[in-house]
Amino acid sequence: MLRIAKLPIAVFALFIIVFPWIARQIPVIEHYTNIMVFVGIYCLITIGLSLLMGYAGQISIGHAAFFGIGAYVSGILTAKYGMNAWACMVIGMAIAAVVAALVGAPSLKLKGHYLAMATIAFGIIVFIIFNEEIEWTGGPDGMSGIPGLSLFGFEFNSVKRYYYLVWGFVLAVFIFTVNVIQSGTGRALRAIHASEPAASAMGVDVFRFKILVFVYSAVLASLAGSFYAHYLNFINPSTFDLFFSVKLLIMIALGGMHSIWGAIVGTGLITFLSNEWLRYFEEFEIIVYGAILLFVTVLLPDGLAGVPGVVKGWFRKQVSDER
Amino acid sequence: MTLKRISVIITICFFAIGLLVGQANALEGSYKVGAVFSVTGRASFLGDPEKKTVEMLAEKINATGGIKGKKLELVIYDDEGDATKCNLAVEKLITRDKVCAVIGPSLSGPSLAVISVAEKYETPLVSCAASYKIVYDEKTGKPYKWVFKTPQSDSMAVEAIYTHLKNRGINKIAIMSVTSGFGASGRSELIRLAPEFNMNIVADEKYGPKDTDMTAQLTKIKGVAPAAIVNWSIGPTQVTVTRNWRDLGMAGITLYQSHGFGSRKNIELASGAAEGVFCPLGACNIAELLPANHLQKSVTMDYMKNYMAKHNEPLSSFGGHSWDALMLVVDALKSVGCDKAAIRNYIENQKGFVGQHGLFSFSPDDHNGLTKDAFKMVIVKGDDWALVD
Amino acid sequence: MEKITLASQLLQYFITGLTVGSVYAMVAVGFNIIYNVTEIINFAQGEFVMLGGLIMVFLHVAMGLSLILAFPATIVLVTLIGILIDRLAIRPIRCPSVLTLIIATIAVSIIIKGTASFIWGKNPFDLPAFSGRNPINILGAVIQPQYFWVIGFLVVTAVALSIFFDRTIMGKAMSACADNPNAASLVGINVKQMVLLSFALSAAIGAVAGITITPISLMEYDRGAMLAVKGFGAAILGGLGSFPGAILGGLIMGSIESFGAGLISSGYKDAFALIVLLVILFFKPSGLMGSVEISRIKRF
Amino acid sequence: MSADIEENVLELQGVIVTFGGLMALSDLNFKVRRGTIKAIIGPNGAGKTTLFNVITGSFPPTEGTVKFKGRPIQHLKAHKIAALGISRTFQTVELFGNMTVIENVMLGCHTKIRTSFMASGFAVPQSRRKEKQIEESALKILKFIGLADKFKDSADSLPLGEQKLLEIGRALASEPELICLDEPAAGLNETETHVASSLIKAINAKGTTVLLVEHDMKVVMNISNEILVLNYGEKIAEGPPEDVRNSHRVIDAYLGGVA
Repeated sequence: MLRIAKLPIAVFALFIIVFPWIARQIPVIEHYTNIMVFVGIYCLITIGLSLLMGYAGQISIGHAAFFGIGAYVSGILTAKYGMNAWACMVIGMAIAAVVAALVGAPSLKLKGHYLAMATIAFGIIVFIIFNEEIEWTGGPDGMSGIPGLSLFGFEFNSVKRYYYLVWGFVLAVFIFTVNVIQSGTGRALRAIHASEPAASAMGVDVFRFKILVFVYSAVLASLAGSFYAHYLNFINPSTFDLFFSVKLLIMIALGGMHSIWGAIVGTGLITFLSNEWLRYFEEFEIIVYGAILLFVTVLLPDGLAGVPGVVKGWFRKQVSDER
Repeated sequence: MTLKRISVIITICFFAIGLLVGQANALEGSYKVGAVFSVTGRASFLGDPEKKTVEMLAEKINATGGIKGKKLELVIYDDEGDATKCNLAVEKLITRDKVCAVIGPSLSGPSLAVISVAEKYETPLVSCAASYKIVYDEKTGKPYKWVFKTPQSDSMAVEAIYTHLKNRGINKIAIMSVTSGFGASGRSELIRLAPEFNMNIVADEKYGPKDTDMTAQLTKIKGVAPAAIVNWSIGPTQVTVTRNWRDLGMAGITLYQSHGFGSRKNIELASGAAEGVFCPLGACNIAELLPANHLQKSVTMDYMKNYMAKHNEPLSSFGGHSWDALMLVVDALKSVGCDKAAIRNYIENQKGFVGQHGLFSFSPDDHNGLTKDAFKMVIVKGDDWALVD
Repeated sequence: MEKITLASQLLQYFITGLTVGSVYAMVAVGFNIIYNVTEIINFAQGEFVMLGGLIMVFLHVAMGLSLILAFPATIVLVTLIGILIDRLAIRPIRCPSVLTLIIATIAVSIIIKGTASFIWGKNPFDLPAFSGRNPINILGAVIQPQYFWVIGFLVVTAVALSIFFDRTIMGKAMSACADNPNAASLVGINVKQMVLLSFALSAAIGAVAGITITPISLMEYDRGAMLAVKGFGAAILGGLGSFPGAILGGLIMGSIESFGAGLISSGYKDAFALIVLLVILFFKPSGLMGSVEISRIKRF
Repeated sequence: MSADIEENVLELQGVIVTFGGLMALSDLNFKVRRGTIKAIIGPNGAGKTTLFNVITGSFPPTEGTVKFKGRPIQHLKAHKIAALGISRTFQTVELFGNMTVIENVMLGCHTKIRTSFMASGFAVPQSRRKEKQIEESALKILKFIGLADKFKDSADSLPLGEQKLLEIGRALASEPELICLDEPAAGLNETETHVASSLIKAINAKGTTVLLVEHDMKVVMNISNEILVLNYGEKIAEGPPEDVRNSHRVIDAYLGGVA
């Protein structure tokens, strides 16, 4: 059975809770908490995408657009109209859901590379709109002056506070998604991935489920976008370009398509690699980044989530060798 | 199986190495200055010369005794033109590397994204990006307390061009811009200042930063027959525009380029097509043309010679911005040492500082310190610039 | 200065569209060659174009090789890189899923881009036009001679490919692989060799596109990605796997961009091309000339 | 008329399917009586699988009507038809290889018990109860098809014979009134074939109508009440096994195909 055990989730939650404390003890990694905020924000997107791509088997290279929709809705409504940030977050998610349903309905009938191209096209179109509608979005220069988040007078104005806010949401979304995966819905999604004709012959409304999960992942991306905007107090279109969508794809593939854990590990690894660990290669950073990516795809086709399986494999092999 | 095993071990090692490498190795008795440039990525044409310039400067300063006997230690990060990365880098410079001040970032977007960081940690930041928004808080109508910038605002370049147009009696113009921050910012200033100079913009065309051909946009402009075209872009597109403009036989419509055109490399790449193109440039691009008694003559000549000797490539205007930013900070360090508040106050009260792009005079209401005199109009003649008066 | 007539303007847009579209078409053809044999979309396809341009600049401008020599030499070098990619990145992947292969090609494109920026730096480079830069005036539209070279090479490529696939044993073997790799290997065709050949061929075509476009638009290390996206769009628009479709798709994309920029809004010109692409996909999910049957056989 | 509906679970009237000018089924008429096992036989390419695809809604017929319990269903999507009570297996096994044996059967229950996306995400008690219920009924079915001890295995890891059984089990999970089995014995050895045919009989004994495509004549003759013979998309014979066995046209079609 595909049961995600409670223990790993508890360990994971504990790790998240103590991480800022550990980081503070070691000066070299003190700023890691800040990076972890972004890891959390990206995790919100990749968890949803993992459900869409890993479980339902529908590729999307356009989720940067939903990330951007959340960010811009929050940014515009709070900075220009002074609306309540949490309300804007919900409005952003609603808009993302509507857009996802409108775009998903015709797109998700496409398959494979055609679906990939359709989502790429959608992502680029939204990116162009962010660039061109200068009156609303500030154009390529971006928009600043987006206020931070606060709740009942409690301001999320330090890295640590925002960290706990974001990761609290990540944990909630994670558990929600795991529950979905373990329910009939998750089974239906995996069935669609394995064989669409068989799934529909078993009574699964393939089209409805595809749209449902597409909308869900879009809503999560929008939520992440709102968090991003309120954290950085600034957004510009280049954050939401095609390359970010590709990066999301890489995060999931690197972590392992078929596991939500994979999405989290992959997101963490890529975020730390590209923002921190590869800095020491300077000019060669991009080459090393590409090499690691190639290395992992060549040697670990199942991604990092496949590592425990590989490790188990050694032990089994060793045991059988000893016999 | 063994290959897989190795790969797993290496992956785990990456996490481990990540934790261990890059110990903060603060040199005793040195001044740390942080820098964030777009060394790679979409704005590498900015970050690359900027980084080369400050490295060259630091080398020279340290070779000639440092700052009051202390070494200048530069910590340079690459933001790849990305706001997120830039935010992380600046936060890291301040909290982990504990720098006295930060120079950069190269682009306006990332600069706007780190204002809040500089303000939060009360650390002086001297941006190398042009947008006036960097030093203008819309809420208060005053500059942000801790943020400065060295490049001329786009409005100054626009004013220089419009003044020149006006003097030539031209008021029917077309504008073209690249859809990046640089182009969009220039475009909005061109539109904003047009009424003030009685300019009538009859066409407003755009193109992407990776576009291969702008014939369509220029053909459209040809159709409305303006007296001049003002093009606002950086990178290869401005060369393509120049060539297409020449090919389409539009030499009768004068082409004005932005200050982004400020590298002789562009004249060379245009292979003859740039003849007669006007553009406003800062002093450092035209060092040889300056009269001997010009205040900036020696600093600009110096910089140009050293840079070209070391890197064997023509100077661009962008390296000059990081020159100005670093030397402003160094000047402050010389006087007040590594005291963030004192550095800020020192720069804010700096008057008549001789930089690459002009004479900087800051004030509590002006954190840029330049006026439109910082730009000189030049025209392309042969394979070089010539001053226009 | 006289005003340009609307007719001349339209002609100008059309010719510009054809030229830009020819480059997209060549990239799209490159996508198709590899896709047909392997089901992979090779996202490093745009990098071949970039490499073609920059290596040509190196051989022709820096080394002083004549055009006649530098042209084939560049193609050979880029082809070798294409072969290397197959040997070092694609073949070692065991039991590959399509997505794994796509990620691998993205990784390759990142490595190539990084290496190119290391070798050539970040500045753009120019290449002298093949037959000078004196524009030709046709009915009020002005055309660079280089445009004819670009369009001409697309025609040459198309003709050469159709001869290759229809008339030569090697080409027929490759088409067989495309139709059914299992059956092909049963009748003694070395599928691995065919995969290698497909990478070599599409690298060569990418190089041709790069060499011919550089005199018009310059070339720098990070131009590849955008060309890859546009070329992929063209391939999808025409129908994956179809060569006439790829050429048609490329020319349509180029023309829409050009006319869109000239007649409607230059800021949204890329969006127009993509919207047309989406609308066509929604009504014809396998592209203009793609075959439904083939897209069913393919895994992805 | 109402007796007719009671009597006939499935009725096809003038069904025509063409693929780009190629006639796959031409003017097909037949009925399936409630509680029977009806077999469809015919040489390769006779249109048997096409017929199944039309009945179960994979694609609509070019012309004609398909009635299930008197209600036209030819315009319905596959999942709607499944929900009405028609279930199927596939000629080439289409199990969900990425899921376990029991999960495959549990998915089959999809039409019976559903939980909403939100309810399952928040793991409300009701959705957990439903999940438990589904698991229990899936286990019951696994016991019935004799795979209960392998419930945790990956569906991919089963031998072909058991995969075929599992596919039948999955089709049963929706408690269909009509189950369409596409070559349940293809590729099976003698013992496995025997297991499969007894299973089909047992299913039928529980009151489920069975529509069967099969090449193995022994199985067909053994278990079916009625046989329909197709050749090039046309019905060439229909009736009880012994009648069909002696039909000249059938012998011609088969032998002619061989000769």
